[in-house]
Amino acid sequence: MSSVDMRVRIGALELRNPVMTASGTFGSGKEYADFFDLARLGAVVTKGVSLEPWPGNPGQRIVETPSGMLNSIGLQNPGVEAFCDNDLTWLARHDVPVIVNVVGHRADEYAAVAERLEQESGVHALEVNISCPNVDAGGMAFGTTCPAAAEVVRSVRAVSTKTLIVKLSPNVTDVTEVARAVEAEGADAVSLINTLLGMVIDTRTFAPVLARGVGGLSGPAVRPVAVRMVWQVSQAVSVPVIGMGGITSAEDAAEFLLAGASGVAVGTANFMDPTTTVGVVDGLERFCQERGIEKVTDLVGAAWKR
Amino acid sequence: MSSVDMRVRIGALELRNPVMTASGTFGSGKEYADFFDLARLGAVVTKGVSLEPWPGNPGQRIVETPSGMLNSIGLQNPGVEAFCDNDLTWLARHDVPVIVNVVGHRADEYAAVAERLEQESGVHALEVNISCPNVDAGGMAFGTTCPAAAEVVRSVRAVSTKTLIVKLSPNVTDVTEVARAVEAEGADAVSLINTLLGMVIDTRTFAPVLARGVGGLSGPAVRPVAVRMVWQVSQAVSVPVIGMGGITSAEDAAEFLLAGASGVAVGTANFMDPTTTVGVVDGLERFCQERGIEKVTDLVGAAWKR
Amino acid sequence: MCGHGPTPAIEPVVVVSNERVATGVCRVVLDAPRTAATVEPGQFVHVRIARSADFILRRPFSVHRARGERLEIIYQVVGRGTRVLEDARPGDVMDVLGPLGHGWTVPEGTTRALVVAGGLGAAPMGMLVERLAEADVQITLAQGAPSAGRLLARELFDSLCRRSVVATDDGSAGTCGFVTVLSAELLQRERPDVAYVCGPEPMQRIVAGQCAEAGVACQVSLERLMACGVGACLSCVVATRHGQKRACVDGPVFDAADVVWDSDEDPEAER
Amino acid sequence: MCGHGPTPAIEPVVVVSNERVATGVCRVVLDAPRTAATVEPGQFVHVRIARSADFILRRPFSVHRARGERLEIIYQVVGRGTRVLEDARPGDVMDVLGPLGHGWTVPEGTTRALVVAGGLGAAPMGMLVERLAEADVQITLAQGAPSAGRLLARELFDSLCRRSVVATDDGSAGTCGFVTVLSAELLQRERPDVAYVCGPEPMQRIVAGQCAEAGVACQVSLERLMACGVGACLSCVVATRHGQKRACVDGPVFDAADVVWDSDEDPEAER
Ligand SMILES: Cc1cc2nc3c(=O)[nH]c(=O)nc-3n(C[C@H](O)[C@H](O)[C@H](O)COP(=O)(O)OP(=O)(O)OC[C@H]3O[C@@H](n4cnc5c(N)ncnc54)[C@H](O)[C@@H]3O)c2cc1C
Ligand SMILES: Cc1cc2nc3c(=O)[nH]c(=O)nc-3n(C[C@H](O)[C@H](O)[C@H](O)COP(=O)(O)OP(=O)(O)OC[C@H]3O[C@@H](n4cnc5c(N)ncnc54)[C@H](O)[C@@H]3O)c2cc1C
Ligand SMILES: Cc1cc2nc3c(=O)[nH]c(=O)nc-3n(C[C@H](O)[C@H](O)[C@H](O)COP(=O)(O)O)c2cc1C
Ligand SMILES: Cc1cc2nc3c(=O)[nH]c(=O)nc-3n(C[C@H](O)[C@H](O)[C@H](O)COP(=O)(O)O)c2cc1C
Ligand code: FES
Ligand code: FES
Repeated sequence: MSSVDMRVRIGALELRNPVMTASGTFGSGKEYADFFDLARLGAVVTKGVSLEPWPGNPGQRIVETPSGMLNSIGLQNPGVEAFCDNDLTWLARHDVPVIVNVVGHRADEYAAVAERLEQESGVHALEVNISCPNVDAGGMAFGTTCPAAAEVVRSVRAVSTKTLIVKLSPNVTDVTEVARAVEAEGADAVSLINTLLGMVIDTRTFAPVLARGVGGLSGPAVRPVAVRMVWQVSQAVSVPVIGMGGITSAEDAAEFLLAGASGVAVGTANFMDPTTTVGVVDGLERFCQERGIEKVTDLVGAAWKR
Repeated sequence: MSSVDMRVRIGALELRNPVMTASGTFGSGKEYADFFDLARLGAVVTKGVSLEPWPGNPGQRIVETPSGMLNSIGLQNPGVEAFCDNDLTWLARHDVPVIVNVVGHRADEYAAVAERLEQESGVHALEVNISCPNVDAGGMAFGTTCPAAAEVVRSVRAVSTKTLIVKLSPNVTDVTEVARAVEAEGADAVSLINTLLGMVIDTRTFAPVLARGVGGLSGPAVRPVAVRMVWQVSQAVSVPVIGMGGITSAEDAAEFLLAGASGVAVGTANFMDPTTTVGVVDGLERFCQERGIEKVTDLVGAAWKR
Repeated sequence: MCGHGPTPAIEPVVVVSNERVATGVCRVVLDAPRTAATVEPGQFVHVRIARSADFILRRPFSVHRARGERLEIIYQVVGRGTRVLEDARPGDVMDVLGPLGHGWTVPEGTTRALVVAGGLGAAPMGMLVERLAEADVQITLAQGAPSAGRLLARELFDSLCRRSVVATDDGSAGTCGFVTVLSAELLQRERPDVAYVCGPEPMQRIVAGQCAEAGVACQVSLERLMACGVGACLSCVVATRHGQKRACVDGPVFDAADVVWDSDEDPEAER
Repeated sequence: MCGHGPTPAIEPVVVVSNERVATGVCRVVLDAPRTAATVEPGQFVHVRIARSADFILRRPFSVHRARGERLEIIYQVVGRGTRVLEDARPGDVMDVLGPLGHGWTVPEGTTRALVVAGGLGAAPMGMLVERLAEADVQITLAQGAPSAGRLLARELFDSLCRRSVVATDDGSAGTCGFVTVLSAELLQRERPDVAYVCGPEPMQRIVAGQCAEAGVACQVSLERLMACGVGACLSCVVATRHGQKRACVDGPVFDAADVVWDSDEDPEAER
């Protein structure tokens, strides 16, 4: 069968295929390099990196839910310096674009991380995770109000020339509003969805299972919500959309592309099968071949471009 | 074992136990009366009833998703007159409180339905479903903005002396805001969650599976989101909360009570097993007995009342 | 004679056998005394294939035959649920909700009936031809399938029908072409009192049209995606001249003259 | 001797046998040539028990023994996953991710070892006592369980340990009381070079304290809820004197002196 052009473009960045890893589910790639060649991926998206080391949340951090899981890892990470020394150095030896997920509690913290990463040629794009609690605004996530989201993006954009992806929260009334707000501030792409806020209560102890109470819901359970939001956002903005939420197979990934995503990321499914991402890459190529589709980009938004 | 006091109070209404049916999943009860005695239930909540007959949505109306389903029934119903003649008359012959789910496209439509039902002694409470598209405000659901939600509740409250339950949408940034807004307008209770907006795209046809595109996600997949919202809302308002979203068993129901719900409703699970509700009633009683809990109300909010 | 059975119930059932009967099609026999004793031709059961939480919905299947305490279902393996069903082994336990729905009716004074089955449309015809044969109705049956290997229940049909003809898309058995060619001819030639039709919806629409033209009463069995199966959820509506009806309780069998056919291309048509 | 095995891989495995060995506890034997050949004592496998979409997470289990091409796992039936595992029949196929984690280490010059196992803590001790016996280390083993019927792997332990004693909560076998009474006494009396401990976390904390007091090197095997099992997700962290470590790659076996014990009541303690 003829080969399919699998390349996609996210801002200035050309990826060899649309399949990435979802932040926080793939470490910095090292842990999965035993299972396949990372160069097979469109990009590696790292876990969230903050200015200073973050300890993460206490206690029980995960719980399984019907077709999903909650996590309350709390963005544990060693801070941007240690990240550059260890993870980036290791990743630089691999032929795969690196997208660094950036986190902070205040807009200036995000900017400081972006500034530090600006010097690193091994960083190909930033994914600004605006789902962290906004300390200045009382703990509500940046990603849930347009002004706060815009402020974070503005301050990062001011110091970074790298491709800027903004990761949107699904815990909002109208995700297109936030998407438009960050596009207006110069985001080169948006990615969605981050996790839905959820809770499980232990009926033996009568207390929430997670030490923090609430956690983030991910996995196949959330896929219909994610597809709906990708469909909405991709029609509301003109920058590319990276879709994620419950992708386990090439069919699932195709659903996101058809909904309007230019790229996809695999998260929770890595836990079940560490080779999920490469399976999605191969499966997507076959999906196109079987239908005589020459470029994977022909799938993008096909469900609404009629 | 000693018997458990299973009674709960929702506004002026005393229910013999906390277990209800979720609107739209139980018809008006008739269809399930073959399987058990409706008098076993805390209450029957009917499907949505509008002023005039509504035809509902075209085409494929449901699709299965991981641990959930999407529906786009579109509130098909014969209108309040036919509802009173047929469904209410039938229900009046059963010893079970009746809660009528009320829908409309404008605030005055809701009020007109409430007014018509005011004369019916067989109606014990209204559940005002503010998740319908608000025609006057361009189609965004009433339940997603506080002013629109407040307006609907105000206009219904003005004409109705019945116990008023307001059913909240989960598709909002901060569900406690809407809850407080409707409480301020005189709601006697709130119920949540209605369905999450979702979409499934058919990878064979490249089009959304549901004729309407988006649909409402329900079932176990959404349970962690529902429990989280019940936990939040029950701490934010002082009226009782009725919790629902993915309840399939007594354990699931207990989770909602512990999170702060005074009553629960079973929806999607009725489709898998028509006797789910009575199983939940019996199971909840056993749950209390096994733990030496004398009143089911002792469970309410136990996860945060410490 | 009425198409409605007694009140439905949940019945735990045991798999007696489960085997392939045609390309991509299997027959499962279930030990289901209550349902087997009460089901009427054209009714269906709503099967809980697996208990895992990701099977939110039951799957509806027509009862092909009911013999003694046993139900026979003929099913095509098309998706997640039927793939799990295919793996069921004798002794496995599942449960059925049934009998459900409004089945075929035999109008007073019927002496000649035409049965038209396309693909899996043969499934609900088993009990029907048995019932018709018992009532001494002369049956002509026209069956269509993609190829000879996918014809179903030939033995039963051949033994009970006065005449039994087939059409295959590839000509590997009987007439080459669609079953609607056979039905057109048979309606003209035999002038039956009533026609019973099941298969892909476009095929049912065509045969219904042929019957209307020929002035022959026609009953069709329509498929809809079903959640509750008992009339509560309105996921299965069919547009009729008397308003929207529920396929699960008002159908699946409808008087073809009542049905308002969907003029849009039916997405299920491919099956 | 190092507790790390070779790089992990996904290996499809076939169930050879699966049977109850104690009240609420089963042993499954898996045909898993690659993993069986490479696993080190104290390592674990991450098992994909079922393929259905509602099993989002694998389940971690210590390798009890590895013999030829086969892995033995001893597991307690506690929840959804282990209930499904309990139903697995010979011939069923699943897959394991493994071998994973950092297992037991035998310090240079060890001649006497104390093994302390509480409840399912006996599971990771099978390969350990085999390895110690091979290295001619004299083993004393103290095992605790709620009752006689829940003691595990007695035959193996009795045959390889110089001394093997038990304690049960109800006194139905051995000493009546907790295994920590035995360990306190044995540490004083035998002065082992090293102690290996696995069981409920509060019990491990107590034995670790006894070892610290007695000046005996102590290794503990800690359980955490695990998503990835390979070090990527940080769901399994353990507080240590050298910062937060991941139980799945830096453990499950830790030097007890490094562990910062959780002073709060451990919710897993009930098990
Ligand atoms: C009254 C009635 C009788 C039927 N009788 C038979 C029969 O005798 N033999 C047979 O092979 N098939 C029959 N069908 C179709 C059968 O229900 C579907 O093929 C089956 O549910 C597909 O399940 P799946 O999980 O394998 O497919 P999936 O596509 O994975 O199913 C997903 C969902 O779609 C539903 N679904 C998919 N296709 C259909 C369909 N065509 N009609 C209704 N629901 C569907 C399933 O119930 C499930 O909810 C009948 C359908 C109805 C409504
Ligand atoms: C390194 C390691 C080795 C283990 N070895 C054994 C063993 O040899 N024998 C044995 O019986 N058990 C062992 N366990 C515990 C075992 O993993 C759990 O009992 C099992 O996962 C429970 O699964 P479930 O679906 O039945 O329970 P559920 O409570 O339904 O499980 C839900 C989730 O919780 C996880 N989980 C539940 N309890 C535990 C636990 N105590 N530790 C880790 N994850 C848990 C499951 O992986 C799953 O993600 C080990 C745990 C770890 C971390
Ligand atoms: C354990 C875990 C950790 C995560 N950490 C991060 C993170 O550091 N930064 C971030 O932007 N998203 C994080 N996420 C969210 C995922 O990147 C992804 O958006 C979400 O899980 C939905 O995709 P999935 O269903 O495929 O997992 C995390 C998710 C999980 C499950
Ligand atoms: C088929 C279907 C129809 C529904 N119709 C209504 C309705 O008419 N009015 C309403 O307020 N909610 C309606 N709902 C939402 C349910 O009442 C409930 O809030 C939701 O499904 C979550 O509960 P569950 O997960 O137990 O189903 C409907 C849900 C389903 C699945
Ligand atoms: S399937 Fe629910 S009304 Fe027909
Ligand atoms: S289980 Fe993922 S880091 Fe340990």
